Parts: sequence; C-alpha cells; structure tokens
Amino acid sequence: MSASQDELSFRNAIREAIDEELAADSDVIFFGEDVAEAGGVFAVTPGLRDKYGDERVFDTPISELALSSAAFGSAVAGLRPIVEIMFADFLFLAMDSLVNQSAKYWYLSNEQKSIPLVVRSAVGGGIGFGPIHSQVPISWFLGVPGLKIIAPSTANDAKRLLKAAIRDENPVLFFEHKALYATTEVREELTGQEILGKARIVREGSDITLVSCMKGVADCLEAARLLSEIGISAEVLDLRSLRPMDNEMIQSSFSKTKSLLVVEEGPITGGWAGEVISIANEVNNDGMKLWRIATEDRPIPFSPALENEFYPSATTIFESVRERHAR
Amino acid sequence: MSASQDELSFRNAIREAIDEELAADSDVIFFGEDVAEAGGVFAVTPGLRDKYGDERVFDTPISELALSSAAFGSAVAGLRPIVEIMFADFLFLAMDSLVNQSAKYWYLSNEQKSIPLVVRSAVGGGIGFGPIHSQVPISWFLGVPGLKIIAPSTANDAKRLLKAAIRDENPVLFFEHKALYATTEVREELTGQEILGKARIVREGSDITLVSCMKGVADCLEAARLLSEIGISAEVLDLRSLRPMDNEMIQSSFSKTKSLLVVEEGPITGGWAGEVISIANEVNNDGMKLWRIATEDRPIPFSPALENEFYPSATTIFESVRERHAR
Amino acid sequence: MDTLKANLELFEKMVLIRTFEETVQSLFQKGAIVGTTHLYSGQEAVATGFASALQPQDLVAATYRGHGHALATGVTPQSLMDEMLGRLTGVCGGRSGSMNVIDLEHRLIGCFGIIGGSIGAATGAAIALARRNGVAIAYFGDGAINQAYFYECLNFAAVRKLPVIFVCENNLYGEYTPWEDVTAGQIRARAEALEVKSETIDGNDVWAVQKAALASFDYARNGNGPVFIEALTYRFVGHSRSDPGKYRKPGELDAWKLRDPLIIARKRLVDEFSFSPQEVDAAEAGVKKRMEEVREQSLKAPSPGLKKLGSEFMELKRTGGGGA
Amino acid sequence: MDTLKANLELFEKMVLIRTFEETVQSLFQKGAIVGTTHLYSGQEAVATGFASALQPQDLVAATYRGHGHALATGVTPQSLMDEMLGRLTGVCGGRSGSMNVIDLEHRLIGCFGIIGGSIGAATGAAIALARRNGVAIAYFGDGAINQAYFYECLNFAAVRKLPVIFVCENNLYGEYTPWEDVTAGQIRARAEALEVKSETIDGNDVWAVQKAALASFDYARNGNGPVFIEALTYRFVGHSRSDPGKYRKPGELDAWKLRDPLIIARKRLVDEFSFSPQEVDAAEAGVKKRMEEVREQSLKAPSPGLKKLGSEFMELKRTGGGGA
Ligand SMILES: Cc1ncc(C[n+]2csc(CCOP(=O)(O)OP(=O)(O)O)c2C)c(N)n1
Ligand SMILES: Cc1ncc(C[n+]2csc(CCOP(=O)(O)OP(=O)(O)O)c2C)c(N)n1
Ligand SMILES: [Mg+2]
Ligand SMILES: [Mg+2]
Repeated sequence: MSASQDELSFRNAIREAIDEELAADSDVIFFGEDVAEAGGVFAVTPGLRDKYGDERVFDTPISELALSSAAFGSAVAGLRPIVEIMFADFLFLAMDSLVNQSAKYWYLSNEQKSIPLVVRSAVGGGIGFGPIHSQVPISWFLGVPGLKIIAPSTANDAKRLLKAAIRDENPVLFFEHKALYATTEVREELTGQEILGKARIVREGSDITLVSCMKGVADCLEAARLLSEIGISAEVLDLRSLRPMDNEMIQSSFSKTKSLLVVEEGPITGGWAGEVISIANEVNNDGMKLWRIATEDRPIPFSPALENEFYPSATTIFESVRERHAR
Repeated sequence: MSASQDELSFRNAIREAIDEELAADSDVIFFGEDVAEAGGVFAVTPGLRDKYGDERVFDTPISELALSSAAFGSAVAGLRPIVEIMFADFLFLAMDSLVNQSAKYWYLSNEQKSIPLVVRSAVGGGIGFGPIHSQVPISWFLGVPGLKIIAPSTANDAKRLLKAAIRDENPVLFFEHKALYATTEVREELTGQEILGKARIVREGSDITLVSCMKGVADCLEAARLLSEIGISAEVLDLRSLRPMDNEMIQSSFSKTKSLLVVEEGPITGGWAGEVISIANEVNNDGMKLWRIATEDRPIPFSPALENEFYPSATTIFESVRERHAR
Repeated sequence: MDTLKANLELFEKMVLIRTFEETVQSLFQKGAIVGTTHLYSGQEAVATGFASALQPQDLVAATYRGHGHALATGVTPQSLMDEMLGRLTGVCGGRSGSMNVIDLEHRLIGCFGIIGGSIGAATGAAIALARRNGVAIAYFGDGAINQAYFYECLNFAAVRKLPVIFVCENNLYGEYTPWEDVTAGQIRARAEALEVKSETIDGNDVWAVQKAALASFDYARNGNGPVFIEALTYRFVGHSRSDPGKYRKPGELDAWKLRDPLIIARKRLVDEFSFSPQEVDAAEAGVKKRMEEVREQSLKAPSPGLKKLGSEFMELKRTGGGGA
Repeated sequence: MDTLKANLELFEKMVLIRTFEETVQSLFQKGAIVGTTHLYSGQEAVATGFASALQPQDLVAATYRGHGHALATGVTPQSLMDEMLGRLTGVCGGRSGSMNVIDLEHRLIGCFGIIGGSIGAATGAAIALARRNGVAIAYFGDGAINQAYFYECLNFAAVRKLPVIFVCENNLYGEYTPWEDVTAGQIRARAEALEVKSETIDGNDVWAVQKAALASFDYARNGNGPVFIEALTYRFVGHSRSDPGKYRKPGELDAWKLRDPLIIARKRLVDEFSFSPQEVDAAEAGVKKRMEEVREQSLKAPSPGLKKLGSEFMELKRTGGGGA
C-alpha cells in the first residue's frame, strides 16, 4: 500500500503481476466478483478495469461454477483467463469445472489443447474470519492430475510466481494467504521466467528440515531462529508449489539433515503434509519397507488397452513386493 | 441378482441395508436421480419406492447441489437422509454442501445437532467408463473434518457398513465400487452394530502388510497368494473406513511385519495412500525424525481465544522440534 | 389490545436489531469484535415481519447478514452478542462468529456464510417439516439468485411441493455491485417461470411484510408448495467492515433513509395504532437500555477455554431401531 | 443446384449419424466397444440443422450423447469410430471414449460427460469468439436445465451479451425420468425470464431446425447476446446400453417413429425439393456403404501402446510476451 519505491507489498505484487501480464498479452483477461469496479474485496486489483477496459477486466454475477467454467471455455477458445474466487472456501462450488473440465482437457483431448487458466483465491486464517472464510483447500485439490497449485510466502515470490502461473500452459490454482497481503519486502528485480514446481531453501541448516508454505514459512524461520539458540541448525524449505511438488529438493534436504518436520495450516488428516512425509520417506528407508503403489498422475484413460494397464493389480502388487523384498 | 438364498451379492447387500433401515426407522428417507421409479442406474434399489412410498423414496431433478443440500437441511430438521449421487465423479457439484454445511454443522453449532446423512456413490474403473465416470474421489474428501468415508470390499461388509452408516450420527460418504456390484459372498449373519472407523485383517501374515480397500483388497489377496508361493507371508488389511482411519491397526500390523505397501486405485500424488504412509511412518522411526504438525481435525473456530491456539506457530514448531530432538 | 401490543413489539424488535447492529459496529471499531461483520441496519422490517408469522414448529435459514434474522426469530441478544465476541457463553460457544450463527432452540437452522447456503438448508428442512405441518423460510440477497443453490433448490422445492418460503431481500447491491449489472431480467420473473407463487413487497414497512408473510405461511402450510417473495429494501451501512461505499448512486441513501423502517413504523404506530409519541419513545429507550446491559455483560463474559475445542464427530451412538 | 445439393447433404448427414449409431450399437453388443454409449438416433435433425449454419470460426460443445453433434460438426466418422473402439487412431487417441470426444480441428470443444458441462464450455468459448465474430453453441438435454451450470451460465451469458446459442434438446426424458416430473414450469419460460431470446422448434424437421439456426447465429453474431432454443425431439433407443425402457408411455415411441427425421427429410426431398425416390435411396446406400468401410477399418486400427500414456501437463513453455 504505502510502501516506498523499493518496497513491494504482497498485495501490490499480485496487482503488478496481473497488470504486467494484461499489458504483455491481449489474450489475458481477468474477471471475478467485485474485482473490477471496486478493485476486489481485499483491495488487490484497483484500477485494472479502467486501464484495460470492461472487455478484459470485469465483474461477474455470484456464480462460481459459471466463472470457472467460463474461464475454461475461454481458454479452450484461445484466451488466457485469470479468475478470482474471492475466498478459497467458495472453490467447492467451482470444483467440478476445475477438476472435470480444465484439469483433464490436455490429456483427454490427446494433447490438442491445454488450458492456460489461473484461479486466484484468498486462503487462510488467523484473523477471525471464522470456519467458512479461513480454510486452506490445498489438500482437497492435491490429488487432481493436471492441476498446478501455487502458494507463495513472500511479495517478490508472489509476483514472480503469479506471472509464471499466467504464462503457464496449464490450469493453476494460485492461493494468496490473507495474513500476507500487508507484508512487504525489498523489491527484487525479476529476471527470466520462474518455473512452477520448484521449492526454495530460504534458510540453510544441517540438523533438521522445516517444510512449509505461505504464512508457515515465516513461522518456520522464527522457529529456526529460536532453535539456533539451543544449538539446533534448521533448514527452512518453502514449498511454493504444492503440485507438482519438488520431490527432489525435499529428498535432498532430508538426506542431508536426517530430520524433517512439515508444518501445515490445515487439518492434519488428509493434508498435504502427508504427501511430503511420503516423499521424504522414500529417502528415509531407501523406499524399502514402506511404500505405495497407485495409478500414475493423469486422468483415467478410456481405451481398454490403456485402462487395463492403468490400475494396480495382483501382478503389479506381487512384482513390487518381490522386488523390494529381494533388496 | 440370481444368488441363492445363502449367497449375498454386493448389489443386494446395498439394497437390503437401505430396505432394512427404511423399515426400522420412519425418519430414514432415500432419494436421488432415477433411484425410485427405475430402481437406480446400477439396478441397486428397485422396489423400494413401491414399498415405502414417494414421500420416503423419490426421484429428483439432476441437481446434485440441491440434492446434497436438501439432505443436509432435512437432517437438521430431524430426518436421516440417504442420498445417491450416481457416479462419485459428480460429487464435486455437491461438494460445497457436504464440506461447508454437513461436515461442519456438529462442530459449528456447538454440538446442538449432528447431521446423520449418507451419500452413496459409485466409484472406480476398469470397465471402460472413461475418465469422467471412473474416478475414486476419496483423497479429495479425506481432509474434511467431520466427514466419514466408508468403502467396503465385500457384500457382507457392504451391508454391515451401510447399515452402520445410516445409523451413524455424522455425515458419511459411502463409496460403492462398480466392479464389485456383481460379486457375491456366502451370507453372514449380522450381529450388533458395526463401528465405523475400524479396519479388518482379511489375511494374516508376518513379512509384509498389504493395505487397500474396495476392489484392491481382492487384488492384495491374490498377490498374497502369489507371494506365499515364493515364501513371503503377506498380511492383508482392508481399511473399510478411510476417515476416520484405523491408525492403530495400521501401526500394529506394520510393527509386526516391518514392511507395508499401500495399494490405491487413484493418482499416487495426494492420494489416501500418503496418509497411510504417514501413519505407519510414526511407528517406523518412532515418530522421531519425520513428522508433521498441523491443525487438529475439526473446523476452524471463530473465537480469537480458540483460533489463536489453533494454528501451528513458531512456538509450537520450536517446542515440537526441541522435544523430538531431545529423544 | 393484544394486537396493539403486538404492533408495538414489532417496533421494539426492529429497534432491538438496529441497536444491536450499532453496538456491534462500535465494538468492532474498538477491536473488541474481530474478523468481519455484515450489518442488517435498514432491512429490519423484513426479518421482523416474517418472524411475526412463524409458528413454533417452523424453521429459519439466514445469511452472513443474519443478526437481524436471528434476533427476530428469537435468539437472545445476550447469547448473540456473546457469540460476536467469541465468548464461551455465545450461542455457538464462540465457535461460529458473526457469519455462521446456529440456534435450533430458537428455530434458527443457521446463518450461512456461503451465498445460497440458506436456500439449500431451508429446502431440505421443508422435507422434514412437511411431516409436522411446519414451514421453512430462507432469507437471501439479490446477489444469491445467480447462485446454483437458488435455482436448483427453487426447482426442487417446486417439484416436491415443499413448504418453504424463499425471501429475496433485494437491497439493490451484492457487495459493491448493483444487482441489475449482474442479473438478467427481473428477479421475480425467475420464480414465476417455475410457476412458483411470487410477490414483490415493500420490505421497509413491517406491516406490509407481515401481511405477505401471513399469506405465504398459510399457502405453504396448506401443502400448496413454495412461495417466493422479493422484498425491496436497502442497507444503510457498508456491505461489511471494509466497504468503500463508492457505489451508491447520488442521493440514493438519503432517499432510502426517509423510508427507514423505524420511521415508517413509528409513524404508523402513532397515526394508525393510536400510540402516543411518548409511548413509542419509551419503548425505544427501554430497548436501548437493555442493549446497554447486554453489551456490558458480553464484555465480561468468559472466553472459551481450550478444553472446549470439542470433537469433529458426534460420538454418541443411536440406540433402538430394527436389529441388524 | 447448390441449395438442392445442400439439402440432400443434410439428409446424408442424418443417415450417416443414424448408421453410425447403429454400427456402434452392434459393436457394443458384440463386445468390441466397452463401457457405455448414449446414442443419438431419432434426434439427428437437431445437430444436423444447427451444424449447417456454423461458420468456420464457430465452436460447438455437446454432451455424452454427442456422436451426432460430432459428426454433424465435421468430425470424421473414421476417427470417431476408432475412438469408440479405443484405438490409437481415434480422434482422442483412445483416451476419451464415447462420452468425452474432443476435436478442435473440427470445431468441437468437446462432448461433456457431466450434465451441463457443455453449457459452461460454450459460454466461456463465447468470450473468446466475441473477439473474432464467432458464435459458440451448447447442446444439452431437458434434464440439464435443472443443473447449476445451465442457470448460472445462461445468466452470465445474458449479462455479458455473449454470442452463444443454448440448444436444449427436449427428448422428453432424462434417463428414465419424464422431464415434467422433475421440472417446474415450462422449459422455455426459464430463458424468457432472463429476457433471453427464445424459441421452441420442431427438432425432427431438419429444415425447421436450419431456419431457426440461421436466425439464431445471425442474432448472436451481431452482438445481441445469447439465444435459447428448445428443440422438441425424441430418442428412438434406450438412454444408454442398459436401459430398461419401461418408462415410455404406450404408443409414444410409435407415434414419434412416424415423425422420424429421416422419414420427414425423405418426404420433403421428394415432395418439395424434386428429388426422385431413387436418388434419395442411392444417397442413403452410399452413406451406408461408407460406414461399412469405416467399421471394417476401425476393427483393424491399432491399439494405443502404453508409451502413449502421455503427461498430465503440457510441458512446453510459452515464449514471447512482455519481460518479467
Ligand atoms: C458462494 C459465495 N460467493 C461469494 C461470497 C462473498 N460475498 C459475501 S456477501 C456477497 C454479496 C451478496 O449479495 P446479496 O446476495 O445481495 O446479499 P447482501 O449482502 O446484499 O445482503 C458476496 C459476493 C460468498 N460469501 N459466497
Ligand atoms: C452432473 C451429472 N449428473 C448425472 C449424470 C448422469 N446422467 C447421465 S445422462 C442423464 C440424463 C440426462 O438427461 P437429459 O439432459 O435430458 O439428456 P438426454 O440424455 O435425454 O439427451 C443423467 C442423469 C451426469 N452425467 N452428470
Ligand atoms: Mg444485496
Ligand atoms: Mg432428455
């Protein structure tokens, strides 16, 4: 907001990213509830409608399913929509289109067309918004092949990653933690295009890896500071991209520190932390004695030739056990 | 189907469970698309409308959100609805009501009223139904506090568990694997009321634990047979309840076999298998060096007094690391 | 006499709601209430009028702008104010907050933070209420009629002939957006297209509302199916705590303030129902004084301890019913 | 001459669709096609009539009952049949199957297995098409009008004045349920309530459909906003492969068979467009022979190898656009 020239607030980072991408490519459009005339309920997008006109930046009815599906259709037909679903708690209303339309299109169409679509949504609690306006629905989308999930922790990353999301050819859920909007950072020069799917080590350490994202990263940094005072050296890993997850960086950090704690803002059962544990665990015991088999990360194919091989079967189970137990 | 007297097909097990519960309690009602007049697209519920009348068993418009929300409201007002969402792939359209209404009501109302509601839905592939009619949306609901998820693998269990689900005071997603409908079992006498949340060891073994549910259980049993031929003794665990998960049984079996493989029909990333791994892992390394902290399994409370303590913080992270690293 | 008293009570109820909202607003500004709130000021006649037609077995579903609906339905100001402050003594023990209040003892199924949620809840409740001669009522805004819930449930209720009253409070805006900018056609036409009995009413005159309410409850209770009411009204305050308010058309607020439901009611009490201005003033003062006490007590109410976190599930098992 | 030829082509297209469906049916019964199929037999005039008014830049979204829409739009029978069989040479490489066909080269955004999905897709496509003078068309059934997608998108399209044509094929049933049992009011009234230009047409006379289609495309293309068409028609076959079919009213099927779009077209070709019965027979025989060949070739087409599983993401990165 009133950050100085060389400061960047998280809120402005988002606006700048959208602004720059709207300017760079006339196929980019942006719509949502109260985003245009009013500039968004979190005051993130003022001025964009006036700058780019109602054809490219517009307010919509309160129709989350129509929003997400209209975005999908417009992407099929060549546009690069950015949609705001005000609170991520409302995403369930839009979920059918995201999961059954956008996420599957590239694969189902036999790679005729991908869906470059960004859904921005505010997540997270800690500010008294209560049970239906504070959720972090990451885990509920984590198992959707074809969807990317981005969740930045800092202003510069927010800008970098949102720009990358808009330029990505795939559907991306972009989560903005409400408690971060007002945070600021010294502005960094953005060079090149960020690649979605890479985590970031925000603090190096040797005794334990703390893994988190969004607001949790600051908590981990503060915990790391406290830990250093009692002689424990913590490495802090900011996932940034929940899907795809940076398995490599998780595993290499865990290989180094031999201890790893995941910090998630969300229910422990069925959360994304379990996914991180499973990934790290492959290092822990060399993948030997605690592992999973499932289908590959893509939609279920129709062709019997493909479908029959798609699922785990008695044979694949047998082979997998034989192989690991032979080691 | 044409099973003999002492045989029970999975399909009939479902119908019998609904039939018996409709008979036992006039507050039980059952509705969905084409379930009444036509008896369901999977021919599971013929005859029930004629037996109990249109007030208690009825066909609905193709309005999944209205279905699930009407079920919610009817439960608030004292009924015990069973709803069929034909294919679980359509659940996303109903998800807002399930997640934001039914699953949270007990907690949010400060325990004024729970929502005894069952959503039945057909899942799974392997029979050429393609990408939008074969999904297993377990992992997408696994992180929803207040929701139970049941997924039987056999006819007798289907009947037992569906009856228990209808009698449970909480919202339950009840998944029926399409490939199981025609399977049969020798009919068992059902005694007492099943408790939701308990897994079942369907085969004892000492070298490895195979964990699965639904159709995967038969695959695991067959794999176990093959493994026994090469001298590996496999224990097979049928989860039956995905939420709550039977942590105890998973951990005790893993403690015994020291090897555990989870077999999931669904994408490996973000699946429920990761949750099982995380639970088993707590045994593996004594919870020492690979663990997670997150919020407890309940909706986010409003009161600042509650919310402030609800989330992980620098302090809880610090304390958790200190404690584990002291061991 | 009774009718006269009831008429004065309608006024008192509206004063209560207005005063409650003003108290919330001031506590919010002081930081005693956190998060966000959506006040009902200006729309009091709608909830008050409809609530006056409720019977004991009826049920109510409202929105995040639900303090008025809650109070009108019978939720006590104390338990509601305590909830606003997140106290243990709040109607939901502090778990719910402003947007999600539930009070079944007082017929309130809930206030729903998701637009349209109230509509689904009431539709479902009506399935149960049809068995016991009850009616469910759903309140929602002009913005909600573009939401899936509205349309699917209106059709569902119509097809099943459910006893539910759909009350669309058209206050001209959904957040900062004028309804006509995002809505095709006229609001009532949507219900008419489904051949649902429909009416547009003056939502600022509590007796006009009451009249429509009585007719609607009658109609629904007698098995004729749902009713749709468009109540024309206006909110005097911002959409929520952070409302820029730039969207109001010039003069619009002032014009509506002349039609303040409290002013209209006061005038009718004096002109038509033979109350003296002094009697009305006294009633108003009485309510305000009580709200003062409520406020003081709320500020002293205990916070929930962490042991009150509770469980995600109801653990009790049901007994009875047929054997396995 | 050209018009005459075009008229015969409409007939040929419909014969193609009918024959395609009969071939699918027989392959299904033989087990060569697995899963499920939803045939378009009886409704051919709707897709054929509308497709005849498409321009190259237009786009089409259809349903799981989409073979007819796909063929009418220009998807080749060979690639479509190969897809039915799950072959590598299928229009989606065997990944999609009967319910989810996509062929952008031939303007087909997709067939959508989720009821109402086509409506959302076309609405969105229209946002893009408005920039290049194109129109999107969504096909869906009578059952779909009770789905969230329909209503939210119809309003969205109307408010944004999008060039999209909503074609509701009212074939009297959604699966086994008569539309009037689950639908309040008349279908077209819903669009009229949103002040969307609307019309009910005879969906079994391809020229009646064509006339409405031309007018609709014109209207939408000229920036007047969406159009809603209710096309009255009937499906001659079961809902899907496992349809008990008990729901049909007595005599209903027979009555509609008299209004078979192929019979109507044949009659008009002879009576009004001066074709001889022999010419029409020859055209029909030609199409059937081609379908025979398609069938044979499909059965010989290769299955996708496992290497063709592909990736969930498009990996290519876009270049160009402004710098970071
Ligand atoms: C599904 C959903 N979408 C968006 C919101 C955010 N939101 C809260 S209030 C509101 C405007 C609602 O307008 P209206 O229905 O007219 O009710 P009013 O606030 O005027 O009483 C919006 C968009 C929400 N709570 N739920
Ligand atoms: C969201 C959703 N709900 C239910 C279904 C299952 N289903 C497939 S076709 C059908 C009936 C559709 O009827 P209608 O829209 O009239 O189309 P028709 O089949 O008659 O062409 C249903 C309920 C589905 N595919 N998607
Ligand atoms: Mg409003
Ligand atoms: Mg139909």
